[in-house]
Order: sequence, then C-alpha cells, then structure tokens
Amino acid sequence: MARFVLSLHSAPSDHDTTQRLYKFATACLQQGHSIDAIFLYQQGVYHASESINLATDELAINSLWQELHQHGINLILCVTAAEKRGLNIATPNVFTVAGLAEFAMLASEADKWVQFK
Amino acid sequence: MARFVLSLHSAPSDHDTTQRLYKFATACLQQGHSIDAIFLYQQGVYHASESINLATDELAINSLWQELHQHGINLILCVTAAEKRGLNIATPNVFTVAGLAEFAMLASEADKWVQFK
Amino acid sequence: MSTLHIFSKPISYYDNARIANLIQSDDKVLLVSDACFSIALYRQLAAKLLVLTEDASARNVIISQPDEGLDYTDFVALTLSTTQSITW
Amino acid sequence: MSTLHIFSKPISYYDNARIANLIQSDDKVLLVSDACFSIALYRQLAAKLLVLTEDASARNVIISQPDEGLDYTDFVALTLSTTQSITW
Amino acid sequence: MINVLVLSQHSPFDDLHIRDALDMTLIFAAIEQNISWLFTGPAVLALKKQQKPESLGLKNYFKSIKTLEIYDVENIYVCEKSLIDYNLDINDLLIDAKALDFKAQSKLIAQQQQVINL
Amino acid sequence: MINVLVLSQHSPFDDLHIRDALDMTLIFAAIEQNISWLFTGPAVLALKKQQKPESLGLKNYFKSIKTLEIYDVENIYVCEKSLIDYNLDINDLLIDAKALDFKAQSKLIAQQQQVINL
Repeated sequence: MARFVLSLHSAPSDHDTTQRLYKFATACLQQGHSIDAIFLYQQGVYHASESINLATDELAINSLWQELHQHGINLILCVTAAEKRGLNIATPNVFTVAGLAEFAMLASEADKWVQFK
Repeated sequence: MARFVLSLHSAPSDHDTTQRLYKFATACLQQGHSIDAIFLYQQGVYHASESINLATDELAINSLWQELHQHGINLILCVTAAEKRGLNIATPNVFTVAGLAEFAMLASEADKWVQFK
Repeated sequence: MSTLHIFSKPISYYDNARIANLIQSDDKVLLVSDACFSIALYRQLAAKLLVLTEDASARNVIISQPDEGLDYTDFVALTLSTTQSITW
Repeated sequence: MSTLHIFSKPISYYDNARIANLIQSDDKVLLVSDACFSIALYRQLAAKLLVLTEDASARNVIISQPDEGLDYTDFVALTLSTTQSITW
Repeated sequence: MINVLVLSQHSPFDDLHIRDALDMTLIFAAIEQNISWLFTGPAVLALKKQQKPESLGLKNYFKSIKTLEIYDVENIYVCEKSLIDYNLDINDLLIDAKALDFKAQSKLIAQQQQVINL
Repeated sequence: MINVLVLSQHSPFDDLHIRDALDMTLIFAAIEQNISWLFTGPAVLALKKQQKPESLGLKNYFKSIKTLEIYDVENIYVCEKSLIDYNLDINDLLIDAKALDFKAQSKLIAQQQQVINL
C-alpha cells in the first residue's frame, strides 16, 4: 500500500479541479492507500478562506474538505503562500497552518506526489 | 477631458499588474481626466481581502489602494464575483461593495474602459 | 521507468511543440477536465491516450479506440505504475 | 477607427496565429510587463510595436527602431486616440 | 446606447471565465445596451450541446446560456475557424449563433465602443 | 534522499510562479534532498542578468535566485531551445546553469522520484 501526498494549486473558483482532487483522494483511501497530506499552495490557499459559501446548485466545496478532514487527512495550508496572497490565516477551520519545510518533509517520505491544477 | 473606468482581473499576487493599474490611474488624473470607477472582477476581488500585509521590500498594495481612494476614485468590489470566490465582503475597507449592474451603468457612460490583467 | 503526463485543458493552452519533445514512447498521457474535449488534437503527444471517462462523458465526448477510458481507481493505479507524474 | 491591442505576457502565452487575424493594419499593438521580453517575437502582429519604456528597462530590454517607447502619459493618450482597447 | 462586445477565449470549465462573461453579457442586456458576445478558441466548446456537468457535481450553467434567447440577447457570434478546430458544426450548438470569419470578427470589433475580454 | 525536480515554465512576473518555485527549491535543499530546478519556455527569462524590478516598485527576487549558489543548489538547468527562442546565451544568465537539449531533459525527468510543476 502506497503513501501519497497531493497538492492543490488552483483557486476555489476552479470547481472542476476541486472535485477531481476530492475523488482522487477518496479513491486512494478506498484502495487502502494512505494520504499523508493535502497541501494548499499557490492560488490553492484561497480554499482556506472562511467565507466560501456557495449556492445549493454549486459544488459543496466546504463539505468536501470537511469529509476529507473526517477521514483523518492532514490538510495543510502553506503559511508563506497564504501570507503573500493576503489570506487571513487566523481561522483556517479544517486546515492546519504549516510551513513549506513541514510539507517538503512529508513529500520526501511519500511514494507519490500528485499535483492538481 | 475624458471619463475612464478601469477594471482589475488578476489577484493581488500579480504585483506587476497592480502597480501598472495604479500608475495608469495616476497618469489619467494628472492629465485632467476623470476615473468614474475601478472595478475588481474575476480574481481581482481578492484585492479586497482585509489581510494583505506584505513585507517592506514588496509592493505596498494597501497604500496604493488607499491613495487611489483618497483621490476620490470609486473602488468597486463586484459582489457576485466576490461571493463566488469565498471572499468575506463584510469588511471591504476602501472598497465599495456593488453589483454588476451598477458597474455596467458606469461603464456605459464612460468614454473608455481599460482592462488590467 | 515511465512518466505520467496529465493535461486538464485543451492543447492550445500549452506549448505543445516543446512538451511533445519531453514525452517518451513508453510514457502515459492522461486527459482530464477540458483536455477531454480535444482528444484528437492530443494525438501528436501519444499514439494511445488515456481519458478520465466521467470527465469525457460530462462533456458529451465519446472515447474510442485506440484510446482508453479510466475511472478514478484506474487513475490511482496509473500513478503507481509510473515512476513519476507531471501535471502540466 | 482603430483598436489598441495590449499584451502583458510573452507571445507563447497567446493563440498568436488566431489573434494575428484580428489585428488590422491601422491598429496599435502595445507591449507591457513580460511581453517586453520578446519584442522580436511580436513582430508578426505589427510592423511597429509600442512598448512601455519603464517595463522594458526594468527587464534590461532595449527598445529600438522601428519600435517606440511610451511612458504612462503616452499610454493614456493612446487609449484616447484609438476607438477601443482589448487587453489580451 | 453603446455597443459592447464580450470576448470569451477560455475553455468551459477553466475557472469561472465563461460564467463571468455570461453574467456580464446578461447585465448589459438588462440595462439595455447593445451587447454582443463572441466565442473564440476553446470558448466555442461552451456552446456544445448535451453537456452534463451536474454528473461531476458542477453547476450546469449551460442552462443559463440558453436563457440568453429569453432575454433577447441575439448577437451571439462564434469564430468559424475555432468551430473547425474543435470539430463542431453550427448545428451542434445549444443556441443560435452566427459563425464569423476573421474579417467579420474584425469588423464586429471595430463597431464597438468597448470590448471586454473575460 | 530522493530526487526532486522543480519545473518552471512561467515568465518572470507572471503572478508568483517563479518565486513559489524558488521557495520550493530552497526548502528541498534545506532538508537535504537532491533538488534540481529546470527552467523552460519563458521561465528562462527569470535567469536573465541585470533586471531591476525595484524600479517598478517590485521586489528584486533575482537577488534570492543568486543565493542558490550559497545554499549549494547546483543542479540548475535551462532548456537549450528556450534560450534560443528568447535570444539568450548561457553567459547572459545570472547564475551557472547547464543548458540541456530535449533528450537530456527527458533523461533528467526520468531520474526523479517527484516532478513538481510550479
């Protein structure tokens, strides 16, 4: 069984990439693999904004993150990338604020790193 | 003397476009033209995030907006685009929250609309 | 030793002539999202293209021979059967 | 009746063959930001290119004949001397 | 009344580009300006029939594109060359649109007071 | 120790792409992995000498790129074809970099455990 890290590079307005990351992560877990971390980098940091609240006919982004969090996946917000983009990192709900170094160490130990953008 | 509207379509991490919009707006005013509005649309809405706070060797984005605001320019945050992108529109500081209709009316009356991206 | 190349946009988004030079004959090319619209235009990158089936059908695109449709289980397996992936 | 076409990235970012068909002989082409790096590659769009001087010099790029360097005053005037602008 | 052209060049699910352009087009129609919308490059795919993004959990905004006809937005144009590139015929599109060659597109642009590339 | 390749394809002031890639490269060097950085397409322009973004009010991150040598990041590669496209010579670059043809780039990619396109 393999160890994965995933990273998300596009903003929450890219609904299509978000649902693909979610489905890939779910499929990993279903096949018995582990996901050591999902990392929000570049425009992906805006997923940690507290105000994402879309209409009912839109992708339920918050629920997807909530579900991945409940599966025990470490959801990491890159503090450097977030600060550069003016994101308030005080209240990142299901996300853990961490530095690049922590993520790079997780990535170095993983078997596979798959980027989503 | 002409009436302009300007729109910004890229995120605050695009420092280069931000400084260009600022310099263009300043040059308009210096030549006696008026700017009826600067409109934040698409990824540009993230400029209204309250937390933009960059290091001292970075572009002073907040000061640029403050200055344009002090020149009496109407800085408009598109509420539709902001909500779709998970931006908290409760505290938009120097920006006015408005709908697309308001901006479209301003744009229809202006002589020129220049996009920055 | 092979690489998985993942594309999510129509090929006109990429510098395809340059990228084509970086794809080896035993590499895999996977089309997801809006890349599925233009399967035919991706033929220049690989003789056989892998396509995420649910992304293609949501776009009313039919996958036909020699290309192959994949589900997410296949997608995960593909990342494990290749040495590394590049999301272009 | 002429259009101002504004480009801010190297030409490889754009579908240049398609855009070239939409540029008329009396239109103006202005290069700003990273478009300044590749002035020569933009020659296919216009015989004479207008370039934002301060963006070019920050990138260690020299503007030479037949191209013309503009400051922001010129840029504003250019938007007024053309009918409409397109920021590509 | 002014002539405004919205220009779309992005593929259907590339961020919210097409949806932003749709909002802009509908608003200019609502305030009774003479609005036109030109689809070029991969944006022509946004007019392709029988797409079902709801199967992916995504909003089916193609339904909203069809409402353009209800709101009397009649000036919908597509790049003829781009239709060919993506192997589409004018009859494969979900609304009535006029296919324009490059010369006609240039003429359309020249008639506008404002061109908005979204 | 694993082999990690950071891939840059964006132009120098296109958002923060090159700066994100620089951060990633420096971090992998700091945690002592075998990091390489390949510049291809317009990203090769990020290594062009004597740029002065501070004249525009922008941070001069080229100074930080020069520190790669201090941190012993030695595996800096540029696409030979892209250098030609942008009329640059290997001596026009602000740090020592190896120009690679496509075959050598493919070989470099094949040697990696992870390739990160930023």
